[in-house]
Amino acid sequence: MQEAMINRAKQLLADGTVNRVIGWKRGEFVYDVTPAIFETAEELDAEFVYDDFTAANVSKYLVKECKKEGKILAFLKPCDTYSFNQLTKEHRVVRDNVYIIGIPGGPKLDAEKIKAKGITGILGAKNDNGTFVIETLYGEEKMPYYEALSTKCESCKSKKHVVYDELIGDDGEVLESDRFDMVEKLENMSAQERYDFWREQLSKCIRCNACRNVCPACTCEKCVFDNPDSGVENKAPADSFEENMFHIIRAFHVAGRCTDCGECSRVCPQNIPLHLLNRKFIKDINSLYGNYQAGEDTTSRAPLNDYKTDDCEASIVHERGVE
Amino acid sequence: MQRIGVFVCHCGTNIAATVDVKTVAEALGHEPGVVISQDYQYMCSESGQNLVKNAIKEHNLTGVVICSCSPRMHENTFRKAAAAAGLNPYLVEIANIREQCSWIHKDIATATDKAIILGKAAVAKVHLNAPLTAGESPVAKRALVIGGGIAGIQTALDIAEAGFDVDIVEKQPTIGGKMAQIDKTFPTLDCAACILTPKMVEASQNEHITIHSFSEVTDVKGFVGNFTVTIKKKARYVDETKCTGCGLCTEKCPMKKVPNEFNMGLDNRTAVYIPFAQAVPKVATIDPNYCMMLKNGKCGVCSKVCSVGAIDYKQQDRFIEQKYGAIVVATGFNPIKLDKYDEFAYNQCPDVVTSLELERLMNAAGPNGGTLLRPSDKTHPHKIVFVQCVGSRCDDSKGKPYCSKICCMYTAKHAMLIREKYPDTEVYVFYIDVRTPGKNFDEFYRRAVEQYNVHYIKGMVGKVTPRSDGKIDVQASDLLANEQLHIDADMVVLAAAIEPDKTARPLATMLTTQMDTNDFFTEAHPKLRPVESATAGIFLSGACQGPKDIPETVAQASAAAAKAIGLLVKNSITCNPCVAHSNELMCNGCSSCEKVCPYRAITYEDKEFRMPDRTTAIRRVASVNPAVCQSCGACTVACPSGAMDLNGFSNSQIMAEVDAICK
Amino acid sequence: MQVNENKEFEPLIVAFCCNWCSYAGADLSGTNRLNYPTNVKIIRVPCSCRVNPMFILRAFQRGADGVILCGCHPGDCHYTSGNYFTRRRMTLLFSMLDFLGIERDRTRVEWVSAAEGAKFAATMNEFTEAVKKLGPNRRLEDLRCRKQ
Amino acid sequence: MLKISLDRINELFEAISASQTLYIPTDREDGAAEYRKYESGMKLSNALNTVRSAKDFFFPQTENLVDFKMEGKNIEVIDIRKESEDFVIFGARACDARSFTILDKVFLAEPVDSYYKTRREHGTVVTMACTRPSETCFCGVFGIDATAPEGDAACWSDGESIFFEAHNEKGKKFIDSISSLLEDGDTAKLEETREKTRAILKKLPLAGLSTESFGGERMMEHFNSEKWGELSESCLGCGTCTFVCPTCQCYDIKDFNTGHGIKRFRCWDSCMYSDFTKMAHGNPRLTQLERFRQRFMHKLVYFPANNNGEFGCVGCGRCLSKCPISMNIVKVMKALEVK
Repeated sequence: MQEAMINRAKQLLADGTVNRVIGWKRGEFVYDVTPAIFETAEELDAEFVYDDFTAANVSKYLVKECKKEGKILAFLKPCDTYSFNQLTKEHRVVRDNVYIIGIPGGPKLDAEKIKAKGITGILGAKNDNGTFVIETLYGEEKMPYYEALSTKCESCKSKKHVVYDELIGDDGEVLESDRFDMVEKLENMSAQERYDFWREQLSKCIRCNACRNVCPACTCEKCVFDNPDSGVENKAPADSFEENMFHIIRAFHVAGRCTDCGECSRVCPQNIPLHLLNRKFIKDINSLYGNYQAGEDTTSRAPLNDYKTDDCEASIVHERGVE
Repeated sequence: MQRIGVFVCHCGTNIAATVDVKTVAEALGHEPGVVISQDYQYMCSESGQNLVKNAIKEHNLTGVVICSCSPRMHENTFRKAAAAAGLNPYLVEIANIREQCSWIHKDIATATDKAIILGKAAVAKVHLNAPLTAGESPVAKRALVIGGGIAGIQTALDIAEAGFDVDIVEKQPTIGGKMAQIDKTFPTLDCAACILTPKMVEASQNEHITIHSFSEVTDVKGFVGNFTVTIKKKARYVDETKCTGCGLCTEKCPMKKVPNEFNMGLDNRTAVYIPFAQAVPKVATIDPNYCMMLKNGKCGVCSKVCSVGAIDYKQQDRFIEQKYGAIVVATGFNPIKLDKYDEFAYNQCPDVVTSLELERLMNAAGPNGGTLLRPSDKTHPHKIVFVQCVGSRCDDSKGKPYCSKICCMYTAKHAMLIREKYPDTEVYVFYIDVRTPGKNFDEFYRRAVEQYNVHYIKGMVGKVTPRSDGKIDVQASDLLANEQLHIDADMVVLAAAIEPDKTARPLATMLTTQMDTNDFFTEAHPKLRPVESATAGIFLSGACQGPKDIPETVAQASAAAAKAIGLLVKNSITCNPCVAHSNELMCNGCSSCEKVCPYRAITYEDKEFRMPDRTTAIRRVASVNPAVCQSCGACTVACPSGAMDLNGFSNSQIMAEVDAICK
Repeated sequence: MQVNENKEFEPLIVAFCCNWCSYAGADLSGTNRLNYPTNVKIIRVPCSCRVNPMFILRAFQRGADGVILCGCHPGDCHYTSGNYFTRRRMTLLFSMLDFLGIERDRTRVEWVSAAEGAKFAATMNEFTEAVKKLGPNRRLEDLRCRKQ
Repeated sequence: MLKISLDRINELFEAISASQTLYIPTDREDGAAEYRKYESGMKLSNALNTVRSAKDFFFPQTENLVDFKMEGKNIEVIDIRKESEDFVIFGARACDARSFTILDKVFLAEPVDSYYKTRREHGTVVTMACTRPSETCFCGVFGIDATAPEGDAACWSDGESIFFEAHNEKGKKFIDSISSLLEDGDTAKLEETREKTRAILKKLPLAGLSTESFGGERMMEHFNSEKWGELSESCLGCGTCTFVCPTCQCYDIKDFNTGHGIKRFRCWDSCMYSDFTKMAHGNPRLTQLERFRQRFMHKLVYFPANNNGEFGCVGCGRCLSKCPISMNIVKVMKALEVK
């Protein structure tokens, strides 16, 4: 796959279709790849990588990149194409300035999942028929491959590319995923249990803003949390209220726009399952206003910018399920 | 540094009996920024207002808080007072300590505490009030009426009467609309043409009215007071300025087999035609679908016979652009197509007709010269069945969910007219309900039943089957007698539901007005603003807003005219300064705000910006048209970055109030 | 939150009312001298759709024990569609607060027309009672704002 | 050397926490380790390091400085500092221990930061030598010996027991306070463990990293390097690296209006943030490139320039594993290395 991608990228650079390529660059270890822009065939040959660890969604970079001179080639995984489409819909990217090659997606791996097993000193890793064989400073370690999956890939919603100029490999299907299971599990808890769960999680927040800054839906010119005039600006969660508020407002601002790409949880240094907040909104929207997948198209109205005269009342929240 | 004045009103004892106003004034006097805090018996009285005015001048106040009755009562009073004293009127805030405090609480201590908190919230808010200046937007002194039926004609006449120029755009070759096709009107049974055609003539002769017949609106730009409209004048191949309407061409035209739409296709006309004798403008039109000359260049008879040389086979569609201050929509209605109603055999049997077809069959200017004859064999019908609610009050996708409103009355009219003229004809009316609210309406219906012995049967017609002997078998149920009926009728008349004209929806898109799911235009408020659309400067007249009979249509037409006149008399519109505004530096250009704006007040433009990283970038940013914005604030919440804010109710002002209340 | 002389918990209720219907409805309940508790403090907004979720959180942060949002009945919005957007926004927000374990009875949306003075008073009585039962807001308050 | 058997470690914790607050690294449900206040039964983490560094104890993420009480138009200034209580941080690694020395250079230099100083005085740092360094470790590059950590007192584990050694008076006092639980032990096995660890440290993938290219002398050369563009192009501008870093010391001072007063507090800030050091005239570093460059120039050039060649990095490797896009100081050092 990596080979095919590099070759195609070189062709497109050579024939002038694009003048640069956004992809991923090899790191120090097996897992620490970095999104990067390549301008020459030499750079691609030397550093371009596409493997189990290229989980990062590069579509957000295109907000900035598509304003530059010339067309850029972007390799987008299925989930990344949803993000890109949503950005197109919100006029944040210029579709014509990007040449999109759809590439098969994950599942991608998360080095943190390996380290959480107590495996340290990772020098190399390979998948041996479902067993992940990891070479370390302390000898060879093994673990089931699926246990190293990035959380965002554990319940994949779609293998289908919703936008592309060409594909490498076959297009997939929208999947029946179990992505709402955890949300449902929480919904079935008592209010106290839910409160305790989220306090435990959100109290870990260090307000590094990684979740926000990586989020392809969070492309505001000036975020309310960075704007002293907004009344909610703050640099540190100085009180539990602020931990809650930051994450409520962040999730609310992307409600109906979040494509569920899972980047927020992937990057959280404190492993807070932030995607559950977004998924809660998605699940509510689906059940209350009809199924809606942000990023699926570029024309539909976002659920919060839309209404039906016979929508349910807010009291539905008070009337349902467990208190 | 702010210098705020607080004025606490006793409202006689209305406030002072439950709220210790002196304590309130004292407490608010300690609030930061407050330089004077007074109480007074009646703040809204002239002397009370003078107290405020003097304090503004004496203390050079930067903000005023009045603790009094509801702002809905006296906000304007105090704003004017402030303005008179030289303070921007939008630097006044009201703390509602009467309706929302003294009148609902009994305990003086708690009511006083609450009044203080409400006062503090107002002080906190006024700290952040900005002086606002109402913008002005000029008004083009010309109105456009779209649709030349009775609604459009009445509206145009009323606007012209007030001295304003008004243009009627009518897509047909003549104005007059549906009313021109109607024979008699209920409940008075006077002749429709007799009351309509004089109005048509009046419209054509009024110096303020320009009629663009055979024309369509193709583009609308701008906003209230300042619309630019493109009108397509379709080629009629006849020079309107030359044609005298003599009709010679229509007599000589060899192409005589064109279905006559004015008579609902019940007879034929020629390829060059004048829809009816009293058409306005009385100008011929060549139908290019049938004209031999236009189709294959062979004929040219009309051109030869026209003594004034009005025929112009090379005429092209013309586009004119005109500025308007107000637009009135009067696009009217049509009966629905009955193709899907196989059970009524409408497509199989020529003697099953719609009510509008019956109007033409009975009209003196109709295909039979006013004698009611069956279309199939031109014989006199002796048994006629009327079917009500065909497509009205329907749950299924074939029909409409609403009541078409006019059918009950016109059916009673038809039944009565037939019984009057042809007493030997039996008339049956099948109905679900008879709905006759309206002046003299129920009396009219009762006359049909009692005096004219029309057989009203509550029940549904199940099936209409044309028989080989020329009769029509009508199978129906009588719900009151609980029996099945078979009637061998000579004619069946279907009261087809009415629906908005098909041109309404694309027009609504051009006008950025809202429509309901049935394509009726939505009024700005169902009760209080029934003739205005939600889009400022666009008014609604007649059945385009909902089913209406003639008197209602005319009433609404005049109301719409009054609203339009109210706009046109102004040289400029004072815009409410409490409107939304977008901070372009923070705007993402994402269109969320645009999507939730009910007035389409938000547009986007690509602008060049100096970016924080010292580069120059073209960014898509929102801008609010203050003449159109009605300041609901929906956009402010839809905007994730907070770039959109609302004057007078800004994010920071509301949060300051929250803070003060929760302190 | 405040505690009265009998040490009984007195909740602080913030009510956002739209100018055209609910604020007028509140005025009407005053005009008709219909009682509701002083716990309720009203903030006037042009339309219920002006209420940003941040305002609601802000109220809780600063010590409100309950927040109620009142607007025109669906279909009667002065701005035709504002309250429809409100309805979706608040449904989702309240659902999220519930998801985080915040007591769901602390928030409410109620449609009150300008004629429904009695409904306004009844709603406020009922809501204040419901919040009183819940006790002080502890889950969504900012400790720094608590009165010493 | 004095030691305690590993299976009696909780007895030790109980004893320490009886007299003062004790913080130990412990495992969270998600597998990551963090410092928590010791409570009975809490298990010492085996993890190499905590996600958040130990700097929090002396330089917390938010810290109230002063209160202003406002009543109407009156403002009263309230010094909210209270007499601090003594506390013990147990199990800090060599890298974090060195970070305190670096922070001291900032906060204890004139003008002395009294808030930091008080915390420093009341805290006893008991370090723990590393036995299983990770591929992301490169403390050796900065002259730190992971097998001989600094701190007021240090301890070593040989897999069976923990051995203690005091480095200063505070450390002695600490060991004295627990001496009843300690016994003299044979260090042969410990030496073996340390030797093994030293061997691993030499084999670490980043062991060969060199600081030779950096320091104050090369300021303009590095500042003007063309590499910054490429290095920073995918930086998200988040504060992860800063907030997990044990040596990042920048903060912002803010006022919070509580409704009845103002709480003036300071909180960590990140030079990666777009509004970092924003002043009345605006922001001195307008692009992510400048902000990115600032962070690494500070650690590798400016800090040594002002502190006798000492670098502002301790090689703990936190930013290597936590950066959302895996850009980090190692990649920067390699890119800027002068051959």
